[in-house]
Amino acid sequence: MSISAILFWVLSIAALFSALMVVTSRNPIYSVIWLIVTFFTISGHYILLNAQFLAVVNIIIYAGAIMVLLLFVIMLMNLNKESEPARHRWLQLAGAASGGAFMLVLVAALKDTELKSQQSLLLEGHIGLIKTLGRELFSTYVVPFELSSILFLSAMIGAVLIGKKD
Amino acid sequence: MHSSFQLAFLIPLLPLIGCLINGLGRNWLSKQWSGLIGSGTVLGSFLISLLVFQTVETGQDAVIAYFDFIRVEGLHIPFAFQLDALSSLFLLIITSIGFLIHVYSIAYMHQESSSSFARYFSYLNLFVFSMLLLVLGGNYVVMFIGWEGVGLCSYLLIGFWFKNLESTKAANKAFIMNRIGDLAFLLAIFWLIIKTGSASFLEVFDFIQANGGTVKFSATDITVVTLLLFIGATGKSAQLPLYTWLPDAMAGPTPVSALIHAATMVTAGIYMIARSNVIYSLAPFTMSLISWVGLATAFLAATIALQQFDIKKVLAYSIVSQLGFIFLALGSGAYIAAVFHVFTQAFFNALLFLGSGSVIHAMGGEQDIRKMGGLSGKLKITYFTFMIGCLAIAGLPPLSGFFSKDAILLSAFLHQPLQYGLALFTAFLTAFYMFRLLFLTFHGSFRGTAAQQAHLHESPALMTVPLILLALLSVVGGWIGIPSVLIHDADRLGTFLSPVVGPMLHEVSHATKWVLMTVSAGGVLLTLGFAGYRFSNYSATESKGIFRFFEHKWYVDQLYEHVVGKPITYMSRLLNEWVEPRLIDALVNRVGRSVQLAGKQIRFLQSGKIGSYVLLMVLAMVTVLLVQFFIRK
Amino acid sequence: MPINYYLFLAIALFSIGVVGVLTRRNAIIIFMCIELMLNAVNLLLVAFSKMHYNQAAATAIPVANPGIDGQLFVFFIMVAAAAEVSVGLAIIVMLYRNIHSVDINFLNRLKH
Amino acid sequence: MVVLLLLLIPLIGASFLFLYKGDHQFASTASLKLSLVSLLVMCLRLFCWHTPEQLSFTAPWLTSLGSSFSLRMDGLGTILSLLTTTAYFLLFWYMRSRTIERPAAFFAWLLLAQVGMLGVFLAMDSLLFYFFWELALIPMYFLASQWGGARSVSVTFKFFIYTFLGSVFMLIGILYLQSKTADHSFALESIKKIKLTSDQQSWLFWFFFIAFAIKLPVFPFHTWQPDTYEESATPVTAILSAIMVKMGVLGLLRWVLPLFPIASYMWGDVVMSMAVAGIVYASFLAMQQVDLKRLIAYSSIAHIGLMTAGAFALNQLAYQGLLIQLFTHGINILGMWILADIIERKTGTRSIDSLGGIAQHSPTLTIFFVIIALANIALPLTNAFVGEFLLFAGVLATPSTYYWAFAVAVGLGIILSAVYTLRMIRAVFYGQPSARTSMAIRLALHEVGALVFIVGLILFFGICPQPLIDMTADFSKDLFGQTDITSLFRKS
Repeated sequence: MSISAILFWVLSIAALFSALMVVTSRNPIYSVIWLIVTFFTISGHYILLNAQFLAVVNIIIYAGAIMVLLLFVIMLMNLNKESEPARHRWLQLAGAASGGAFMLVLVAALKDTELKSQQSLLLEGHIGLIKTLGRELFSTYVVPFELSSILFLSAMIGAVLIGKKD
Repeated sequence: MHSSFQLAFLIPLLPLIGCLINGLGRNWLSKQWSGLIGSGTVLGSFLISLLVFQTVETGQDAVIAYFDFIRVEGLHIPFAFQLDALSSLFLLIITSIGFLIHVYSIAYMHQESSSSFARYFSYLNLFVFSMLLLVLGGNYVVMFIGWEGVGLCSYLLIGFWFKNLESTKAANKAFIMNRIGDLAFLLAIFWLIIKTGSASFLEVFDFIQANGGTVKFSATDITVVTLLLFIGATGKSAQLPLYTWLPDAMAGPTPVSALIHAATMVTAGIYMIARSNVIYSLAPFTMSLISWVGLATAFLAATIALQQFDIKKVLAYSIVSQLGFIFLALGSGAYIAAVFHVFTQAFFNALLFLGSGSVIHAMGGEQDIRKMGGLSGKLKITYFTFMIGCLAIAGLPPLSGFFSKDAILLSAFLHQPLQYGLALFTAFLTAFYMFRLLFLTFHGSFRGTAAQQAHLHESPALMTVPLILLALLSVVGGWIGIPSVLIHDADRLGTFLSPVVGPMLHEVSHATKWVLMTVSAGGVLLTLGFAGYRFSNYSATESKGIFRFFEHKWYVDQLYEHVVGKPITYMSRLLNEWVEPRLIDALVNRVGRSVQLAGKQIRFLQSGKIGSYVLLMVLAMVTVLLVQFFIRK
Repeated sequence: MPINYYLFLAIALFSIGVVGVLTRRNAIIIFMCIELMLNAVNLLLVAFSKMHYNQAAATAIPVANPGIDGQLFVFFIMVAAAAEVSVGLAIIVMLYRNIHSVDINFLNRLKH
Repeated sequence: MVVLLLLLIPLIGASFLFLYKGDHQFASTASLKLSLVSLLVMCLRLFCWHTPEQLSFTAPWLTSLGSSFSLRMDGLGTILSLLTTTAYFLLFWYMRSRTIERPAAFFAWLLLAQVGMLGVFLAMDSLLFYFFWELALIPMYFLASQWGGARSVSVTFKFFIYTFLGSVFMLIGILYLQSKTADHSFALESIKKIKLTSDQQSWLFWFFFIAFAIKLPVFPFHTWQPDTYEESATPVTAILSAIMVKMGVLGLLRWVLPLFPIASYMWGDVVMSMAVAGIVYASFLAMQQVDLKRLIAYSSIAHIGLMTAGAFALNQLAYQGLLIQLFTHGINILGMWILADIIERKTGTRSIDSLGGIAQHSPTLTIFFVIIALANIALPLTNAFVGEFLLFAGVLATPSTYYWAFAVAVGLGIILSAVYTLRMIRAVFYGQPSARTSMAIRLALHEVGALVFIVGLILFFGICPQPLIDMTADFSKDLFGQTDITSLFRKS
């Protein structure tokens, strides 16, 4: 087993574990922290796939910005204790069961696809580099890119409007 | 076509016009005018009938089609009249007796208000119209129209005094029992139409004579059709098992009983069977059934008549009994004898009823013979005519009843000696109860109240003249059919009718005939003597044993009530109170309610909670994926 | 690595996110689970992008930057996610101000 | 063009009354005049207009779906249009003095219902047929629920849902048939050209039949009917039972029998059993009713049962009888409802227990009632006799092996009909007058006029039914040609 394969497995297990901890932690603060861990493992996967730009952006936006925001909100609301009343047991079971069923169906449906023989190249290629991506972004995808900035603007205005005390 | 035949359409039309005038103008016409119009139109019909009869006597007959009643592909029913010996004879009976009874009614109904007087004559004219239509009809459908028409008129006239709920109940009973018979008649017509493609008498009979017994019209078909027609006849002619309406029908005015329930309508069944003799002669089973039913009815009714105390009830049962005799003759194949007895009994039964009407009139509405007695002094004409009627119905020579009854007994003797014996016994019973009636009513001492005694009076001429005329006819009416044993070639009726119903079969020696006649005449005389001895001084006694059974009319009404009437009522009540609301409608409502309920339950899914929405969404996705990948292969 | 592995990893992460959404009542945690699901999809997109790159390399068809679209989509998804979070958090904050809870069971106003 | 005229006259009237909103005097006069015009148009059609161009009308309508606005007046359409125009005229004439709340809306809805029903009778395109079918239902819903008795809203709701459920099945059938046509058309002509297997016919038969069976109504789908008839205002009931149930019969004759002849034969026994069971059942129930309107309602179910049995007897006698009966039953039952309405209005009760003795003071009313009631039980020389005669003969001649059982049941119904009708007459008119009937019931001139008209029709067509037969002979012959079982089997 090559080093990259070992890395893949380690990262995968870490990602799944931390994702599970996000869902199961009673304390929202812990959930946030486990989510950050998950994001880091996913960024690790990006690096393995030689998509350095996305890895970086993932950390900056998600782990850096979004999570901090969430953390702030939680602390602001003083939710840092196990204040959440548990859902009804049957509902919880039903939710877990249907989620599990969902996974099973997907796995069963996709396990025999033609894609089975395909490989995702690790640690190779240049398409994940900032230069290549940037060139593509500002040529082919320039209009969506600009549109996304408008989206941001409107989200910002929206957030301010909603959050405003009235 | 003979010119008198061209007037034939007027025979039923005149009474119809009379009916319309009286019916529409009932608020404006005076009683005189109503009576005049009512009886005048019937007189007109009678005169035309005479013309027609004379023409028919010369050997002519005709079927006259006026317009298409129903013309469908595969079925053509014209509105046609058939004029031949049978129908012309019945025309005469109906119009002559009808006229006399109309005249009689003018006096009898004089107490009614003028509008209900006009209504009465309107109904009576409508009845004559329907009856004439019945006998004139050239096919079974026109006959059926008249058939139902007379049933309707009978209903209207029995319930003429509609304020009295008893009489309207009797009217309903008559109509419904008739309708049972009518249904069988209708089914027979359909059967004939389906099998022969026609309803005209001549075409049907030709077809059956040509194809009877073959695949086209099998023996089963013949039996079924004849049986159905016979059931129809039992309804209208009051035979077992449908006779119970006739005694109840006496709730109507007495002239109505005389016209409809004695002289004319009840003979409709006999006319129909005589008319269909071609089919019947091919149906030996039905024939023997008819003879036995007729005999049983005659006997049953005679025994009941022995113990009745209502003057009209006695007469009603005597009519049922006489009709039974006629059916016995029909069943024996003696159509001429049957028609002969129809002819004679029409006169003496109408006479008896009108006589009883005169008695009731004098007694101020009293009908119980236990409260009468000794009326012969005050009501002389009524008494004598009534006695002639009694003698005629008893069958004393040389009155009309003797000859016709003798013809029937002869045919029964030829057909089945056992039936002859029973019929003879029943004939003696007839003589016995008629004289019981005569003696209780007119002899002995008066048993009613003093007020009634003071009121006693002979009826006016308008009533007594018809009585006298009918008495005369009751005497001489039988002379048209005197058997050849007595006077050679005197049986004019037989010769007249034989083209339609076939000749009478006489395969019996003159000696036998003489013996039979002597036996019946002698028996009747003895019975009369016995009745005279028994009833000349009446005192009321409780009847017991078998007579009690007779007095309660064999409990037939109660039997029908329990076997038919009550179950139907229970059935309808069960359906109305249980099946309809709790089963069928409840099922419908439950389907509706379960949809509502399901809606109510499903509404909880729309809880407004995001959690449950998402859960459902996921489940739906799972389902869609399952279907997409695993089920749709 | 076989693309299957990434596929199953992404499915697992996504399903965990689904289970989280279904079982938790805290709006913020549900929010985070949605982020988790987004990330699962992102991961798969990148994996596919590299798969296409590999295919292009194997068939030697001269395509400029094969598979780069996938990575760009991830970028756009992140943009959308960031916008969504900002608005969503604003809503949650307002909600908290109004009902002093972030329990979604109180949010059954959709019924009316 | 005459067909278009027949539809347009009431439509214009309805829209005018909806917008103008006059008082009772105005609304009833306007409606009466319009209905008279309709009747005159219909008379002109009978006596003057005979060419196919005059009797049909086609215009494009929803062409992209394959439907066209296609109307044609064949024998069936003629007799039903005649019934509709006559019955509306008589009803409006009778209603001159019958006060009613919100008269303009009432008359407008009635006229709109007339449009719908005439459309159903004349449509030759299945989608158009369905359109009119529902169009007729909507005014009836409002009429029955808003002008009815205390329970009318819930009762009408049941009626509406019940009929609507049935027609949804029919719509599915229509859509399926359209998909099978060669030119993807809803036209009757195209649908007739489809070769359907007996299985397809079988289920399509039931889809259509349920819709019509509910409308008719055939036992055991009848339970909406007595309630609705009882609770609706009597003029509405009259329209429902005189004309609207004929939509169901028309459905059987124009759509079910010619389109699915083999299925009609296969299921004929079942349907006829339902029909004759309904005759006996309804007659039994009628014997127990105390409410005059309910009694008439059940008697109507019995009549409908006979008509349905006749439709599935599959022979020309029965068809011919049924076609005549369509008209005569409508006229007779209209008369019955008018009389029931008069009695209810003048005495204030419908319960036959508290009536009685009306004949004493109101002989004219009694005569009308007796004649119409006797016509209703098909006494000879009344108009219903010929129809029932042919129907009954046809039922006896049905190809089914159980013809004798059907005949027995029909016969039982005929006897029971006499029982309950005479019971009703006796209870309402005979005997001593009760407190409610001690006053004479005076009939207004126009009421007498309408009733005399009805009695005239009863007697005229009773004595001389041939015009009605001639009017429909071609149709019954055609229908028999399309449904003759022996020739169908010979072909296949």
